[in-house]
Amino acid sequence: MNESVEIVGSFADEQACAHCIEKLRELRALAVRVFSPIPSHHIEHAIGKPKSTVRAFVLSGGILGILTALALTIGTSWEWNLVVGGKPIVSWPPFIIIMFELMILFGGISAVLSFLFNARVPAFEIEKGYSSRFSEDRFGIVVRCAEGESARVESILKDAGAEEVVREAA
Amino acid sequence: MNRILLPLAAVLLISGLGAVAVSERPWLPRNDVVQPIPFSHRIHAGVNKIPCQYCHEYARRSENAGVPPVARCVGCHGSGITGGIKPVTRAWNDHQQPPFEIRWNRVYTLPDFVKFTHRPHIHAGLACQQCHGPVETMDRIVPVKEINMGFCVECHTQRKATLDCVDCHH
Amino acid sequence: MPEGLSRRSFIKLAATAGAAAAVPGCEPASRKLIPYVVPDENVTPGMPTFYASTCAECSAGCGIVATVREGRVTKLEGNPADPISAGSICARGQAALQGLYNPDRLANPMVRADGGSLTQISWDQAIAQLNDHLGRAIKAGKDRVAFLGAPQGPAFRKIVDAFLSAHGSSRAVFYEALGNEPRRAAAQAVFGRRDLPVYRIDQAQTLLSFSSDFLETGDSPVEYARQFAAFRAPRQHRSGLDIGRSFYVGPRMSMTAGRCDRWIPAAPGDEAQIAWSVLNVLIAQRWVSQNSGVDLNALASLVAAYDPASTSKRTGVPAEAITAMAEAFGKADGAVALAGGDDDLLHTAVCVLNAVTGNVGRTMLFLDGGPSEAASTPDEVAAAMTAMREGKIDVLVIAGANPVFTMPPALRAAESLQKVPFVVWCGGVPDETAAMANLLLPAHHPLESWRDTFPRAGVRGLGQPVMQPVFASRATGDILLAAAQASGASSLPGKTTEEVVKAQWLAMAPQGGAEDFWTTARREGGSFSEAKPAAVRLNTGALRAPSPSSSPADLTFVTFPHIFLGDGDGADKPWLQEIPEPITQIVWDNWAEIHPSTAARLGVSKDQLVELRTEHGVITAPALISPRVHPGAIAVPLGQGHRAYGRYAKDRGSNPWEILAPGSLRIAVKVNPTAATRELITPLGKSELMGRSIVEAMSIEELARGGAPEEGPLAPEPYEMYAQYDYQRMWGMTIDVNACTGCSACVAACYAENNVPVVGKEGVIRGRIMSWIRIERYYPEENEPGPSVYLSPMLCQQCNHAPCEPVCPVFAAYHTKEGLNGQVYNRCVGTRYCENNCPYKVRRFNWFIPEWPEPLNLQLNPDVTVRGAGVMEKCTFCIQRIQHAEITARIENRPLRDGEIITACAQACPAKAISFGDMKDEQSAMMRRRADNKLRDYRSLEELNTQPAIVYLRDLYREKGKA
Amino acid sequence: MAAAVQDSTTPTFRDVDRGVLRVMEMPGLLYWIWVAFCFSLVGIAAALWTRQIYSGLGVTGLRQPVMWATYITDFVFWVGIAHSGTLISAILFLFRTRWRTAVYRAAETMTLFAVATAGLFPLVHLGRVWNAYWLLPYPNERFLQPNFRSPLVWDAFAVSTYLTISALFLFMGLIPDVANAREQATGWRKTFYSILSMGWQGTDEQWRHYSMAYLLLAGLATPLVLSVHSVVSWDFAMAQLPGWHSTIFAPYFVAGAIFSGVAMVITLLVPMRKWLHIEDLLTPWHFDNLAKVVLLTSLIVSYSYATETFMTWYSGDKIEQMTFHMRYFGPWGWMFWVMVACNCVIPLLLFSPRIRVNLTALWIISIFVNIGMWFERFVIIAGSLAVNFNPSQWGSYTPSITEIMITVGSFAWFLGLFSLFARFLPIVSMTELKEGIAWLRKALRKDYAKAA
Repeated sequence: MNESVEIVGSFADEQACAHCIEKLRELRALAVRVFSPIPSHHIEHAIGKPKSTVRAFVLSGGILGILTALALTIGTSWEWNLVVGGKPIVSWPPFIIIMFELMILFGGISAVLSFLFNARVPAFEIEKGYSSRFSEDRFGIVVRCAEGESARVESILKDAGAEEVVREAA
Repeated sequence: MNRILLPLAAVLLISGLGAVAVSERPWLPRNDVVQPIPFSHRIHAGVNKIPCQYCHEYARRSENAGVPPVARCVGCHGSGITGGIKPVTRAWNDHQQPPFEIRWNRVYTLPDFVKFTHRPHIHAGLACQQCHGPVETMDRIVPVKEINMGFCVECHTQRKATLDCVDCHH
Repeated sequence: MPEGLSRRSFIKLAATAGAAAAVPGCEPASRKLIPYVVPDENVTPGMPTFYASTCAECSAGCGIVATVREGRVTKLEGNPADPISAGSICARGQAALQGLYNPDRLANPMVRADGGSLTQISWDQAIAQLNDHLGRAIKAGKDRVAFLGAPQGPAFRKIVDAFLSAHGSSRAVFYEALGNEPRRAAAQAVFGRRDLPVYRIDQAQTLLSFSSDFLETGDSPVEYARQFAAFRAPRQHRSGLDIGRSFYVGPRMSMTAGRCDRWIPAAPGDEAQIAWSVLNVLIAQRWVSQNSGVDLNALASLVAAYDPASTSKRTGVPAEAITAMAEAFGKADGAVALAGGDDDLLHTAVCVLNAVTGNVGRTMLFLDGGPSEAASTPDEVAAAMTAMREGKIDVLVIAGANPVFTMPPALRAAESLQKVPFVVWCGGVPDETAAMANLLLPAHHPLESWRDTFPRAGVRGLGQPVMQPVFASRATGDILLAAAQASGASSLPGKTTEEVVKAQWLAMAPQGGAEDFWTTARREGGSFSEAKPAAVRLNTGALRAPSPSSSPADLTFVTFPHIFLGDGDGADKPWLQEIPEPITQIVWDNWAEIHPSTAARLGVSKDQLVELRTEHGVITAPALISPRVHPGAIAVPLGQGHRAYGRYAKDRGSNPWEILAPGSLRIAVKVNPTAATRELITPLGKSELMGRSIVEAMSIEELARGGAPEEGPLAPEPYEMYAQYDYQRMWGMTIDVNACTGCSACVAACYAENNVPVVGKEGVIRGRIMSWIRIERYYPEENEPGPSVYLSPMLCQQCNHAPCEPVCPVFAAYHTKEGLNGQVYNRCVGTRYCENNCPYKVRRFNWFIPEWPEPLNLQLNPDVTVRGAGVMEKCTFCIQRIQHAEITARIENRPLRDGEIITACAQACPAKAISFGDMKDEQSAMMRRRADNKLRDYRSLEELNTQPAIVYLRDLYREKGKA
Repeated sequence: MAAAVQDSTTPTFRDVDRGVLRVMEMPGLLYWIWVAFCFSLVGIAAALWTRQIYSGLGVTGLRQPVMWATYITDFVFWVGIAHSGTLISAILFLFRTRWRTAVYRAAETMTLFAVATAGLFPLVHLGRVWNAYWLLPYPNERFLQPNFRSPLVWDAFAVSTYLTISALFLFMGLIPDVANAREQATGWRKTFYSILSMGWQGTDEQWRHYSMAYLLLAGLATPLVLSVHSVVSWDFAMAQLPGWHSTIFAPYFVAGAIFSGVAMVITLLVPMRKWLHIEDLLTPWHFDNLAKVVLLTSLIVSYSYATETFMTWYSGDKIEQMTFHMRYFGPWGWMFWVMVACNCVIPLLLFSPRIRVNLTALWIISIFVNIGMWFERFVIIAGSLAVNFNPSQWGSYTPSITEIMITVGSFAWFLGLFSLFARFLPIVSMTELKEGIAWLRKALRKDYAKAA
């Protein structure tokens, strides 16, 4: 077996980067990861991964919020059965407000938590191929390939407009 | 990062809990109360089986159970304060001549906003021990339970007694 | 009070018990328990004990019952056995407690050095000094010792006489600032007897009051308020359903005038002419009693000059009003005319009015066997003052009177006292007179001492101490008796006041039953029996008519006793200072009522200080521009203007006594506006009802017709979204606004019962008055039918659909199982949302930590939480009383009885305008009162559908032109 | 950089970074004096609050019947201010509005600090603040929980949710920017940004979840922002007090909130743009759009005033009519007319496109709007309370020095926090500016670039 290497190509242009990813995909070369300073639909589209599962977390968080609010409002009302203003003990219309607020609160917290969980943040290690410029103004593509294929990948990257191509040990 | 944050959080939590634990909550019963006379409830109520309300005579007809008047002590202990069966006294004969006031220290206190009254509780057939613990086994009175609202409410709920806030808080 | 308990330990005990109540909020209760040495069988710690006694706040002599908790009196209520109070006392009576616990009371004997500074001395030293001076005075000759003080009952009089005779003197001066001399003189002239009549207003159908503020001050406000309520209650008369017809003729619309059907403004001093004019019409129209025995012909010539037309011309009072009064008075089946003030001709006229219509013996009664005259005559007083100035008196003992404050300048009280070498002052809060005394002795408060009262025939009150003294004081009687004994008196009526009082009572006892009689008297608070009216005859020969004269062109200064402060002795009590005067609603100050036209003429604007100058002196007072005073009068209430008398009274307002002539509360005055202003303080916002149904009234004619026609179709009931709760009970009230006089006894009672703090003038200015119940005072808008003034108690309505409850985030406001709007103070976090949402604005917020300067805190009711800062509080229908009664009923294994629980306000109401009971019990007196007055019932702001538990009964007025 | 404006390819990503990161360099003495000034005012306010807690609410001018006044006005004012931030960052995000990119971070920051300021006022106003936690449910031996029927509990939930969500939202938005800043920073700042950026590297996997989470947060924040001010308005609308009890309050208050909030954004951004030299990032194009929002909401607010007046007249309710009569012509009538002038009349100037890009004029107008909106809340809250159902209990109110200083302190607190943020965290979102760099370029080329 050949040694595996990672080849990092950095792009100045978002579009060029996206094209390159598409090309790599056509060639079934594995783009391990893409770095970008901005959220890019082009790149995301080019990578073609499914939509984030954060959605499911937020939905369940929201529902959990509603249920919590229901339990909280009704449950606590039953604890003392205090009559106020001649209204029923379980006067549900105002409880909707609490349900709504907790839905938002739980939904929002689960959005953030599920993002942290899914995106593996906080990340304590620097990903291979990361360069500080990828947080600034450069787009980076990291391709893992066998030692032997590296030349071909490098040329694809260069052809696509990479300013710089670096090879790193995997 | 965790090396900084986690200990910080731990320190905050511990100091918070510590503050609550150390802070004086003056309405709590105290078990460090030393009385001016080493009076033993064990001997009086336990060994000699004197009924509680023989001394705490107001319990059934008043708010307060009442501390027995000195005359009640003298009734058993002989006509002169120091005659008859000589009670163990401390700093008594030396300093003051009767009649004098005995400054008993309160063991159970309730805040002003709790209008507890003994009267209905005695008439409801509650044993004194229900709240005050096995007094007849104690030399020095030590509260067995924190008399807080939860304590009252639990019993009131069980016995279907009043649960109206203003019945006690007015 | 147990014998073995020393005073010191009592105070400690009281402090222990009081400490819990005195410390607001979450502070720990006292940590010490001090048992009795010997238990008192009558006292159960933690439970109230009741003692009957008598009220000494005014001369009416109401019987009271004092509630004593752990040895300290916490509440005073009327003694139901006493025919005068009949179970209720006025605001001043309620506030007697604050005289007892006044923080400024003299705590120890003091002696004044030559330089004027006071030094504390022991009682032994004080007594020695007193005896020394008395001894020297005896040696100096006869009548060198004098006593000056208020009448304090027959037993006390005996003691004073004994004291003086032991020192070879007879100079006893019983001085009353507001005496009854003109009435006595009139009675003497007309009926040949000097005693004061009693009135039965409830037996009358028509009442004429000539400047008599009988509902506020005077003989017996509590009794007359009760009678007046009966008088005003709708009854079947010959002419159909009607209420008593009442007219008030006088220079200002007092509370009494406001409660009469019609206030007829009259210039000060014109009342007598108007009364004579009424008499003129009565005789001319033959609206007189055939068997009154009055020589009508003689009278006719006397009143000839007073035909309504010319009287009207002279006084400006419409002739129609005079005829209307005469017609109502003469045609009534029972009528009464009352007079106030000091015009003996007016008093004479009133006697004649009552006599010619056959009402003497019916509504105006002279009773035989009444008390002898308690007060000295003005001449005697003046003579005594002169004697002082002439240096004829060496030792003067003053007790219960404040001559330096209340004597008009002509009597030169201060100068007279200065001329007396040794002035001994016995009393509570050192006043202006004490400031001139050489020896100041702390005297017992009436609630701490034995005494008796004899207000009228058939009523003898026994006053007993209801608690141990608060300070190191002694009973004045005891001081006098001890001094007499030290001076070697041989025959004293007793060694102590108690002995004298007891001896007095044992002497009244029936044969063989002396001890029983004494015990009963102590339990009942006196001995009460029916007195028969005496037969009296009018002596026309001695009558004198006033000379027909026009109203004076000059302004007349009119002063009158303040409903709460009286002649000034109520000024040291913060409750009385803080409860708004019912009509003006002013607190902590006095004022000068000026008619708008007069004000415009003088160039005086609101709150501007005006200088009132008479030949005797000058005072200033802030102007209250009001159309409710005659344009010819400037009215200033008495009571304020103290230069001493404790922190609550000192340096407030001005003292009208300073510009009066002796024997009259009216005098010609020059008014000069000054450049300064002083804002008059009132908790009142607006006086206009703006058509809102907060207080309602209907005319008696409308009531007689069967009520108001329905105002169009109402939305179909029920106005409910939810099912009603099934409450165990629903406490409710019925308040008869028609009976309410506005006297504010309920307000004072609430202050006492519920530990309501006083906020002071500064607090009221800043809108922080704390009263849970107040008298709503509104004026009807011009040309709008209605009573002269709306006066109605406003307290928490305990709404079934309370707007305050659902907005509380922490359930501090909630509805109890007994239908009350509960307020849990310790749960309150102080969002104040409840008060925002309360349409009645009856909730009160504690802006600061409330303070009760010691020993005022001893008055606090231990059954009621003292609220701390940041807590909302309000009326809960005296939940502590409800709770107490419910527990008792449960222990006794019986249902609650109707009437067993009575709130402090309902208890205090002299007119019994407030009834309290269970709305679920249709048979309760409260619900029956509602049912019986269906046509009059209304709920305050009913359209909000808050469903108040308080149902008011409309005030009744007479339609214009029918009064 | 000014010279580069002509170039169609500038600003570049680099220019954006440089523009923003330069702001985050160590500030000078003047800045620290300003911050110290702000926090010393906060200190005075805190001392006065401490005294108020110690001696009671009597130190305020509050009284019967005006139980709520300055503090609650401040509360509603600050909650209102908060709203525009969320509007710009969340609602306009969902609508993909182009001009939001440069202003949203500042607006969002303002939201967070405004809510944090607003959140203090319910505490400041409480009689017994040490028991404030009773408004939230927590297990306790008394089994006592808050009353969920009370609008104040809704408030507690809504405001704390709002605070949490806007903090999270701001924090989420900051992550890529802080990561960017991390790469440039040195010393303690590097540690600080490293912690804050949580190891963000901008990988495709991170972006995939990030974008979704951010989108959903925006989606949640949108109804939240509408609900929060509705709930705040129900504090009044749920009471039956004339002048408060009105069904139009929720939309009326939300519009007012956005109105005042956007005005506050302008108030903050105009001087900030100048002092921080970010003229190339915040262009008149942005302000033009902000001004249009102010104008729109001003018209809505004016319409609400008219509706309120009409309904009062039309209802025939005498008591309500009296309240409004007093509001217009009573002793506090001048406040109402100040409010009308500031909220309804002066913003009409914004119909002029030239005034919209005249930043000085815009700034002055925005100040007027802030004043007007404060008075609006005061007129509604204290003005209605003073004229309640029971005329005998009518009363006036004058704020005490405590209330005035705490109000001033709240502004200082807000400005101080904002100033700290502006110099230590990216006050303009680099990521989003870069994302929409084409629009920024266009904006800089536009005519009104000259107007600046």
